[in-house]
Amino acid sequence: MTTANDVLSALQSAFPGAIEEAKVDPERQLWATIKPDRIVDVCKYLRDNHNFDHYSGAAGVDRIDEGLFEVTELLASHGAHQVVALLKVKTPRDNPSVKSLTGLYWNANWYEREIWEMLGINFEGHPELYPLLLSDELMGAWPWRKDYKGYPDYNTAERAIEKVNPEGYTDYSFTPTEAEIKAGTVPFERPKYPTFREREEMEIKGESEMILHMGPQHAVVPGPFLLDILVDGERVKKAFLDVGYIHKGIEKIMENRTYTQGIPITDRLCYMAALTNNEAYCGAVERLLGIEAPERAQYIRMILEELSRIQSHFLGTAEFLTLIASAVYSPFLYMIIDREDVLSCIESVTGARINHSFVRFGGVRNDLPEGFKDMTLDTLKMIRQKTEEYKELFSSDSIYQKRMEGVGVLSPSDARRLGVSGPPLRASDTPFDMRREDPYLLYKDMDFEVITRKEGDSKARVEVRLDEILESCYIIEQCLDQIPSGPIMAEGVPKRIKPEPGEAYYRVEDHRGEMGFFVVSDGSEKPVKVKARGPVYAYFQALPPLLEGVYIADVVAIAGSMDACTSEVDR
Amino acid sequence: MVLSAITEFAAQEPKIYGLIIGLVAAAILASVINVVAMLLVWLERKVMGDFQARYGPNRVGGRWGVLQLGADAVKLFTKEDVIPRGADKPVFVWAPIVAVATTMLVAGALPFGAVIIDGKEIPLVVANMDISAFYIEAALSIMAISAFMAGWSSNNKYSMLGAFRGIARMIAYEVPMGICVISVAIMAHSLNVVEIVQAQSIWFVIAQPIGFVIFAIALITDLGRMPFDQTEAEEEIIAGYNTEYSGIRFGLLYFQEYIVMLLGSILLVHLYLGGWNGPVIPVISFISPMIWFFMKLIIVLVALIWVRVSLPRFRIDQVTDLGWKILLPLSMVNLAWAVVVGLYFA
Amino acid sequence: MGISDVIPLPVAVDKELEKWTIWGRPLTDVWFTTTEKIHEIIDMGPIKNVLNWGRKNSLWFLMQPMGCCGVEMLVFGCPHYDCDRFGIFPRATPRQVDVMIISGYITRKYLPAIKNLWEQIPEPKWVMAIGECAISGGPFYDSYNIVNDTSKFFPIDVFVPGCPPRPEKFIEGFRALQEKIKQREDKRGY
Amino acid sequence: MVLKNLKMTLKRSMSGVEVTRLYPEKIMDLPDAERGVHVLDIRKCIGCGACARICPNDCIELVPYARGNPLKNKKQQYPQVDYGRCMFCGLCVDDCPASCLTMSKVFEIAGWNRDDIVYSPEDIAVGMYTDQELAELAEEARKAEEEKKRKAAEAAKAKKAKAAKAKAAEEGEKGSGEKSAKNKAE
Repeated sequence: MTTANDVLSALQSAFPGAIEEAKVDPERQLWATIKPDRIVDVCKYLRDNHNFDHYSGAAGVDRIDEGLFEVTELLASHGAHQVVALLKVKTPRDNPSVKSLTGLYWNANWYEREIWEMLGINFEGHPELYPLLLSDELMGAWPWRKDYKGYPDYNTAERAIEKVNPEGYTDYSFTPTEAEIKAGTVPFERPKYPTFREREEMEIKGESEMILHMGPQHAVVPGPFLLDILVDGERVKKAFLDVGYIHKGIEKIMENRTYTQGIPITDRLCYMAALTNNEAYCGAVERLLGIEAPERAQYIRMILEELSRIQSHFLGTAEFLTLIASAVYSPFLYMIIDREDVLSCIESVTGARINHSFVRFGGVRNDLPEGFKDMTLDTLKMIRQKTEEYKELFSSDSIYQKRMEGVGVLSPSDARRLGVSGPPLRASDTPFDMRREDPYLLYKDMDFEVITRKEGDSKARVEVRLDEILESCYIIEQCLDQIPSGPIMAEGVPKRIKPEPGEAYYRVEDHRGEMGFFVVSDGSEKPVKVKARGPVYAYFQALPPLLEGVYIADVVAIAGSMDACTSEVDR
Repeated sequence: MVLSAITEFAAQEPKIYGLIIGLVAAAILASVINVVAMLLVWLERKVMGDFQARYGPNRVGGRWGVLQLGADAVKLFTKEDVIPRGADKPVFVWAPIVAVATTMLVAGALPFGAVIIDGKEIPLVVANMDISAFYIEAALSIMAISAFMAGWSSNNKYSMLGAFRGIARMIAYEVPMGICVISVAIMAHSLNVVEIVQAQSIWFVIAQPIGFVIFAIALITDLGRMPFDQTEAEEEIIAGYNTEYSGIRFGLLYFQEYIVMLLGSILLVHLYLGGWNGPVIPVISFISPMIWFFMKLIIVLVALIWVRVSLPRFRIDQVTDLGWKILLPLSMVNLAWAVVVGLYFA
Repeated sequence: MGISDVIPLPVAVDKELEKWTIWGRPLTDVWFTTTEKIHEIIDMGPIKNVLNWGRKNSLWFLMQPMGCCGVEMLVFGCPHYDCDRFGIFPRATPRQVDVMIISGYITRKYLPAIKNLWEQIPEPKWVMAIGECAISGGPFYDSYNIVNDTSKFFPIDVFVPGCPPRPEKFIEGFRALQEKIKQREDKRGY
Repeated sequence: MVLKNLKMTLKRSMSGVEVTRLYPEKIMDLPDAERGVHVLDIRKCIGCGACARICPNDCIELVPYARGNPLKNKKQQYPQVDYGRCMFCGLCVDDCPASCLTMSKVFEIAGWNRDDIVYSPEDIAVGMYTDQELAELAEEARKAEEEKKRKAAEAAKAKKAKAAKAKAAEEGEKGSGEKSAKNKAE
């Protein structure tokens, strides 16, 4: 079994002098600072020789005191070993530039584009460096830099200028004021994202082709995003994706809140997975603080996270059903009915339906109420029965099979290359589950199965979700049996959280895939940087290649079977 | 006094008298059909609620929410009338009118049950034609043209896709549907709907089960209801051909859908379920055919709603596949069966 | 410009008609009239109450989920809360709706799009702000990309707090809007 | 085939169970942990402002409130919650040192205007003082004040007396004082 120490020694022998400093902390995480000119070589070596085939993201940190930017690349493996390599590259603050990894990893594209538009770090060799999340007018303002002065900007509404465009609609623009231009908080260059017209002129070749703009408001979407599909009749030839319509800047906001105040913000990252987001963030901060939650708290967390997984999978499947059927389609509504029961179980503990803010550093907010066990066991019994029914429905109905089988097929190699994780990856025959891979909480003691399917199509993805509901039921039953009594908060957790300077990365299995939080502390009350590595970001990036050559009706089926959540993509 | 004047007039000028009576009947028919369609929307929302473990409208107009559709109508008919920039204005304006007019044409030839006076059955039909079955079938396909007008003139890509889908589907399904009507006509030895009903001593659903299934599927397709609502698939192409329609024009299209649903179900009842045939109920023998007719009609309508809430949608290519590759050959088989049974063994 | 301007009536008839009134206004105002005058008359009389009754009982809203509140919006339409009871109904196209629910964060990038949606809705129309983000920016009030005060851009009739509001609150908000329409207190004055 | 679907809906329809929660008439049973509108125990509140400090949304503001406890500091302020910003996370409740701020099961707070959803201490307070109590307390406060004043006056008197004594003593030590002055001059 490869350990972090093995990787480190291999790296040191292969690249003498390229590694400036390195440490292994905790066992499975390798932190290393690489010389900027060698980063591509190091990553190539790791990918080819040590199975680091999973690029799980990049984080840019603004070290304003040292006059540096750090870019941390997160590399991991799809099950060959459990080591996470966090490779740091430093670059000066004036004229920052880092070598791009897009040549090695296909999915590095979006991560690097995001860092570029937010921090202004240039990525050498990146194929298409234009804005991803921000609107054109904010480009060049580099809002994530610590010296971004437009922040906080309370007056955005007052500054908007209305103008009627030639097509008769009202356009809004936020023109910078004189003071802002002087203060240097406004754009100095504006690389443009192609407009509708430009894209149409560029892409449309034949008489029978047109571009269909699905979004930002469209019934298919779980939140606003723009999917431009170039269609020839009913066939999709090419798809373009534009996100960022609900970019809220969560990572920047969390830098301006204390650690505790950050917990409710993580809920809003992806509202369907509020508890796992809490877990990932609190886990990372707990690592920084060096504390661990007591056993009972860990069991409570596990129970609630699995319950939350059940409701999320129900909603994901239900949304998929509306997309291939319609909003009056009954089994969709039956799933929502079942989900309400799970929600009331969760609500009886956390007191909220969706955004729970329940997990705390070193414990949980409150204990399980009386009668929770019986209520949950009853609900689980019902859920099992219903899930079996739905599974039978999916396997026996011929319209479903026509709509789902062979639609949006992701081969295992493609799925890994595109950086997909969670149910879509497991549906492509890759047993990759953080609960097994990198056990957090007490999952190592639990008996459960990692569900996989061979086909990799929409049907497989839906089946994986339904099977995972059954597995989750099993896990919850075990937890309810084994849960000990005891305290729910660790002792010695300070009221004002001030972790030691350092960095931590903690990843959990979200309902939709791998969710990781990368937290950097400088010893003060507020984090220097919080980076959320979300699973849906990866799905979205993989969407355009999946959509080529399918029918318009399949576009919604594929997008739906991915169970996307725009809020998390845009953050 | 007045009555005698009228009879005199009728005897003197039978043609003009017939015209006036026809116009009056048409006016009554149009208003009755509109009211019934509104009731049908209400029925659908209530029945749908029942299938989905909820109540449906229950606030407006008492416990049963019967005035819900009144409110909807008041709102729709007083909303702003938007004609989008770049729309083909005359076509855009005429599309809903054509849609409603064609449905009225269909309604004119359909018998709405019958009454028994002096032991004689009198069908309630505005225009009793020799080829009414064929006429209805033809008028139903004109409706696809109105949908196409609506989609094409809207200057919207979604509308246009919906319109194209509508035409593709119409072509694929009119043929098997027409063949089914012919099979029925062969068995009944007539193309007149009234005579077809009267010929059903055995219901044609028993005599031609395959034909019934094909006709039912084709009918659902023609009505554009689940699982064949590709023309206005909300999740794919927003609202299909009526994406750009608002206010009163949308109201017309909306109610027209339900009028067609009503007429289609009536046609199904007449062609396959024996129309108003049924044992005469002694005490109320006057309207006993009507009772049978409405019972059958309501069963068909509820079944249509039931199918709507329980089936997912086909893709458009799968729909046309089904039409051309399965239904068309099967309808041929059905035709052969009808010819053999109807012409040689009858 | 009414008919009376085009075809002059005999003076005698005119004089006779001037004596007639309807709802306290001379009949000539109503009889030979312009669109504006019709609207004035409708506003005065009980017809307006009938129209408002229809409008308030048939509020179709735009299916436009934007965030956490979007999920609750979905649940609001589902059997447990069943918006159909009140004649409330989701539609996918802005042309056929009466109410726009702002159910989440409005960013600089999304504002033009959502404003276009609002302009596409035919009159009479109302807008509801549901959730903290739509009212004040909520947890993201100090973000660089969020429009804080939505009411600067939309004539918001009902504010429904909650993060996200429970589906009950959606019903509550709609009932508040219905009450507002009934009392003719809404911002755009229908 | 598609019959499975049809069977499923038919079964549900035949069972005749409606799950709809009839909201405006009946409110569902909410758990004790429910996080709804705040409740402020006005007798316990010490006006420390911990809730306002911890609030991530900046929605709690401390405002003066006329019907607060007159026994306490007159300038004491009470939390006013702006529900247009509150995200019901419960951090303020966790952080309240006097545990006077809690969250109730009430959730109906929709408003026609933006101002309607800003809840002043009066709107969220429980255990409010009645007018009589308030008058009594005011009386008590006045008495206490008088007591205080009296004490202050006494203290002042005592101080004065002490000062006079000291002066006398000083005068007694005048000689030495002169000496010191001399030293200073040098």
